[in-house]
Amino acid sequence: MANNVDALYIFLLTVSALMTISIFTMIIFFAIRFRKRAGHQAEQIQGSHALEITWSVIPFCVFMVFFGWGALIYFKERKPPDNSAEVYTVAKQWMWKFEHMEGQREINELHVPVGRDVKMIMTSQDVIHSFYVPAFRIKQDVLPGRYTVAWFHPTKPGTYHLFCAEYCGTSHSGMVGSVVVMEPRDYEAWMGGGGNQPLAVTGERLFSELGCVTCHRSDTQGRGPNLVGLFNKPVLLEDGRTVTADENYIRESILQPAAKIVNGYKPIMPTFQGQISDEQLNALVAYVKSLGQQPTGQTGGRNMATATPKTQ
Amino acid sequence: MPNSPVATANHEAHDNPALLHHFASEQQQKDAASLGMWVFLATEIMFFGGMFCAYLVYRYWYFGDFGAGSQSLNVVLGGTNTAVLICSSLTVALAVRAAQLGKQTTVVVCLILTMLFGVVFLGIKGVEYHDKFVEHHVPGASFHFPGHIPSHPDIPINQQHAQIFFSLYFIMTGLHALHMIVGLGLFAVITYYAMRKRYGPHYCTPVEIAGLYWHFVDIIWIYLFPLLYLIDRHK
Amino acid sequence: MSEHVSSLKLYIGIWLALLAGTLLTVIAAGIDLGPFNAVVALTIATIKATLVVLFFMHVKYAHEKLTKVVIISALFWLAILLALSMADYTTRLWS
Amino acid sequence: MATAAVQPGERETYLNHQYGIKSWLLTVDHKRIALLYLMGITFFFFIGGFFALLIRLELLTPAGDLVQADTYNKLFTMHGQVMVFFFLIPAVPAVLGNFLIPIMIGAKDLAFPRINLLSWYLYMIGGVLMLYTIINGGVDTGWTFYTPLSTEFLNTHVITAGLAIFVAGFSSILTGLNFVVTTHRMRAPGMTWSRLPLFVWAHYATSIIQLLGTPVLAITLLLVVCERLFHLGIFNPALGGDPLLFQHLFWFYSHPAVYIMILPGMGIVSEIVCCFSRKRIFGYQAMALALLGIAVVGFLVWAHHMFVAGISLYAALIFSLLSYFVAVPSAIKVFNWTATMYNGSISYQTPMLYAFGFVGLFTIGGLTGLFLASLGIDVHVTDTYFVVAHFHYIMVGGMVMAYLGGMHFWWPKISGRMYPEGWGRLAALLVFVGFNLTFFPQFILGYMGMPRRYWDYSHSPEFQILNVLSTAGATILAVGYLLPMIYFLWSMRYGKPAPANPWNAAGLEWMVPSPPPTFNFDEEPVVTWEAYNYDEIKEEVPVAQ
Repeated sequence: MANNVDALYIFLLTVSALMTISIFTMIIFFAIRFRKRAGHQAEQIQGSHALEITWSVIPFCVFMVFFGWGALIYFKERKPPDNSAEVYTVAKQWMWKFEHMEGQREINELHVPVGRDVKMIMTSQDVIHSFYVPAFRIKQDVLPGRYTVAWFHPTKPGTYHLFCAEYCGTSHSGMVGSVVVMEPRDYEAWMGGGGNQPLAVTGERLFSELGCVTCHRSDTQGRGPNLVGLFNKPVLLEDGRTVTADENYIRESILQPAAKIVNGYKPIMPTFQGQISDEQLNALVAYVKSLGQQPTGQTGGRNMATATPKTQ
Repeated sequence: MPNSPVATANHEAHDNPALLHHFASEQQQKDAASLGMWVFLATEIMFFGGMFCAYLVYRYWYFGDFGAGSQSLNVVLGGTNTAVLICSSLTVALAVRAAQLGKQTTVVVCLILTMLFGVVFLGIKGVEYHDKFVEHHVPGASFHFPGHIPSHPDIPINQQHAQIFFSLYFIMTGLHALHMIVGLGLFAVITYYAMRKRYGPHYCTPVEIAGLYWHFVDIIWIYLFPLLYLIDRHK
Repeated sequence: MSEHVSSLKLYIGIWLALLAGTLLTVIAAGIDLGPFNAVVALTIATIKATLVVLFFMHVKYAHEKLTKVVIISALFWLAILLALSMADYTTRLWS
Repeated sequence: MATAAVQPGERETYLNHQYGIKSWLLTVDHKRIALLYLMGITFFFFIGGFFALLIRLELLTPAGDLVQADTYNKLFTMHGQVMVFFFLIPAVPAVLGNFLIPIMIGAKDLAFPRINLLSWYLYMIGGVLMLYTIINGGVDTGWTFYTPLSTEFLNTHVITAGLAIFVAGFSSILTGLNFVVTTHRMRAPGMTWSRLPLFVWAHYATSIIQLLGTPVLAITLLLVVCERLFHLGIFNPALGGDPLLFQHLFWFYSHPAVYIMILPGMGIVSEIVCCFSRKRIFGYQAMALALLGIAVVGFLVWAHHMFVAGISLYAALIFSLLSYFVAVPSAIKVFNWTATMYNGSISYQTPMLYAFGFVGLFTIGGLTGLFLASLGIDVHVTDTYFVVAHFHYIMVGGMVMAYLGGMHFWWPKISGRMYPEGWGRLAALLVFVGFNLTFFPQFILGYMGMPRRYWDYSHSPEFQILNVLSTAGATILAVGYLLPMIYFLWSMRYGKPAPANPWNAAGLEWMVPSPPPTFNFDEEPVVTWEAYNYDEIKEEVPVAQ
């Protein structure tokens, strides 16, 4: 991604430099060539429609190239690959909290293996922050009350700056950290240190502790919709709309169950707003997503390592 | 606009005391004033436009809760108020007409009627606000809005979303009421001058442009009424 | 320019039409038209507003186009604000 | 009834026809109101500049060692708010526009002189509120007031700052209203639309933006104040609101606000380039249309400030595309200024030096804007020093250069005195060099990834060299700005008396004496010539002394 952005940047830089230099040269040339001197009179010119059209249309065409190329990159940036490693991120004044699918938790430091797509699923506990890793050329605001998503593909081991790029109060400039990209083997070693419970397993435990499991059963008999295979699938709502069951949909359905009623079900689910923490919510979302990856209907999927690309 | 020409040493006074020094003719002055008011109304459209934008977004998101909030408003009082405001618009239009025709007494009577309608409107609005206050429908710590959303008897109202509806209701109608109060002030001044027979066929610009303002305030209400009072009423 | 003075009859007629529109919009709100309830309500409101602008505010008799240009510009800008904002809100759920 | 205070033998001008503080504070003369504005605007420019210098000093070293983090946050917030709302937006329209528009179109005054005075008082009330905010401990929301930070999480003076800008906004609206009506209704006989100087066209376009954009900012700030007072939830996600709605409404005004700042500058530069090239403007129609085009299309692009904020993918695509549309009229203007110089007879007085600077810096600022409109690059460089550099190139490199150029160009008309040409050229050079040294390194810093609004960058010492350069540049810039202030004041007493037309320039304002009489024209002028009729003026620009 960084290479793509840099390529476009260099292209833009070249075109702009050419335009700047030609305009500057003309101004300086005119200023000297047509300076006030005896015997020289200014020639009055009204203008020229042909010229006006030329220097509107040609720049416009160049601009459209800028637009198209930029849009292509942006499109890619907004679409995380299907089988990325997922990192749930909670930002707060003034720190970054990360949780890997395997259950490792980190603060202000994010370890990832080289060569693996990483998808950040981020939310904020207070104000707007922004997840910015200059080396990867990515930035995404992190909003309270919903998920935003960013992804990157680290290609070189090393330690990279992580900044908060949206002004967030007193210690905004202290809300920095690093992304540590490791060789897969080092990463395994670092991972193995924990003995953590995978996030989806935590979610599964919560799922039964909170009583979700009594209605959301894995057969068709439940009073709530069956969540198996739900993730990333279209859902027909009672009011006739169809929405995609992405992370934000699952999140909203837990916090505000009445907001989007699935066709054929009654709005009987109580709200969990204010009753579970952002971390617990992330675990539940991770669990529901793990169900989506198992068409057979077993629960408790491990992690993304076993995921198969979805065809949809 | 009150008029007192700026008399200056090097500037001859015009025949018409209402003609300001920097205008060449009465027509120019009148056209400037009228255009000024229209341009001002354009800015007012954008001022309320920001609110309409917020309203549109949240109505789109929280339609059910907006419906519930809407149904708790008193449509009889709201409808009556709409009628009252339409009547006041008529009396303003008649005041302008009377001024154009030079009927001094009619101008004063129509303006007083207009202000009367305006006060009635604000009074009814006050009653509505009072009801909302008593019912704890005013956003804030004591906000409480139990019930179910209209199209779904089994979905309880989301308190936060309903609070956004009532916030918008109070801010939009509150700003509208503030405009009414400003209008009443304008008309009070104009009535004072009208009683002194200031306005006639040759000069009635202040009545006209204050009238434009008042009609605009009426139009805002013409939209506020269905948008706030009549959401999902049939359920 | 000679000042246009509308007849009393016209004013009363417009006034009655506005009152009728108010009544109509309340009645229409009581009938289930699905999404068309909002359309009907806004159409009636717009007709009422147009009547006020054209006759009470004398735009129909304005001696130059400028007033109309001002009104249309303001509405156009309002449309920009609403349409482009909603371009974001209505497409957030697409993926 | 004031008595004329003119000494025997002296010509009566707007400056001497009455004396006393009351004759200024209650004046309805557009020229006197312009001078009142000039004082307020200069005052706030130096307040904002002082904050800027403190910011640059803090960034001299990576560690946060000069001021506390909270203080730093207040400094950049108040620098932004003071500069944007109390200097950049009112500066050219309220000073030069106010002074010149009636004279340029052959009118005795603006259409609503009393509203003009009211709008100065509103500006001052807003300014006093802003000063109250500053003195009482300041505000640290960032000039953008982003919610929910500003509404729920800070305990500084957000409400007074918001109200200050709210009130100043109405001043801006009333100024715009006055200009629009004046341009439509007060033109002298023969002054058709196609004969208007581009300065007037530029202010007309600016006024449209002020009129249709500012009310949206007003209502938005009002909502922020309500949110802070009553916690309604309209912009607070914890209560079901959407913080992005705030950003939409805020940028709906605040992006076009950039054009409020730059369009009048473009008007000034058109006047200066024509005069010092002794030429008609190249492509008058295209120039006037481009001004209106920018004013309209400028309203369609606001969400390019929000590409990473969480708006939908499709909205981002639309806004990116539309952003390029606004670049076309801007490009047309640059090309036309350049073409105007072709085969002219160019002299290099101070105003022309500023005009050169404007065209160059605006070109760079505009082209870097294309980087930001390009989605892929914006993701990387938004909210970094790249953006900071970009908008300073437009606002300081563009608008302030034009403002200074305009002040030099019309200073003889305003004050009746010539400024010292040598010092003027020196200051112009200092401003140009200082400006580039301050802001060019910030483009590089931005691409390297330095986020804006950072008080402490000790984690990234590699940013220091460029920051030191930037601070050094800011010092030069400060000197460059202080110089004109000093010699303008000096010239009011010691400057050579200015003739009516010191540049042999075209335009009605040069046909009245310097300084103009109270009512501008003894007789209503009748215009029979096109704008920039330099073919009919045979004299060249006099040689500077």
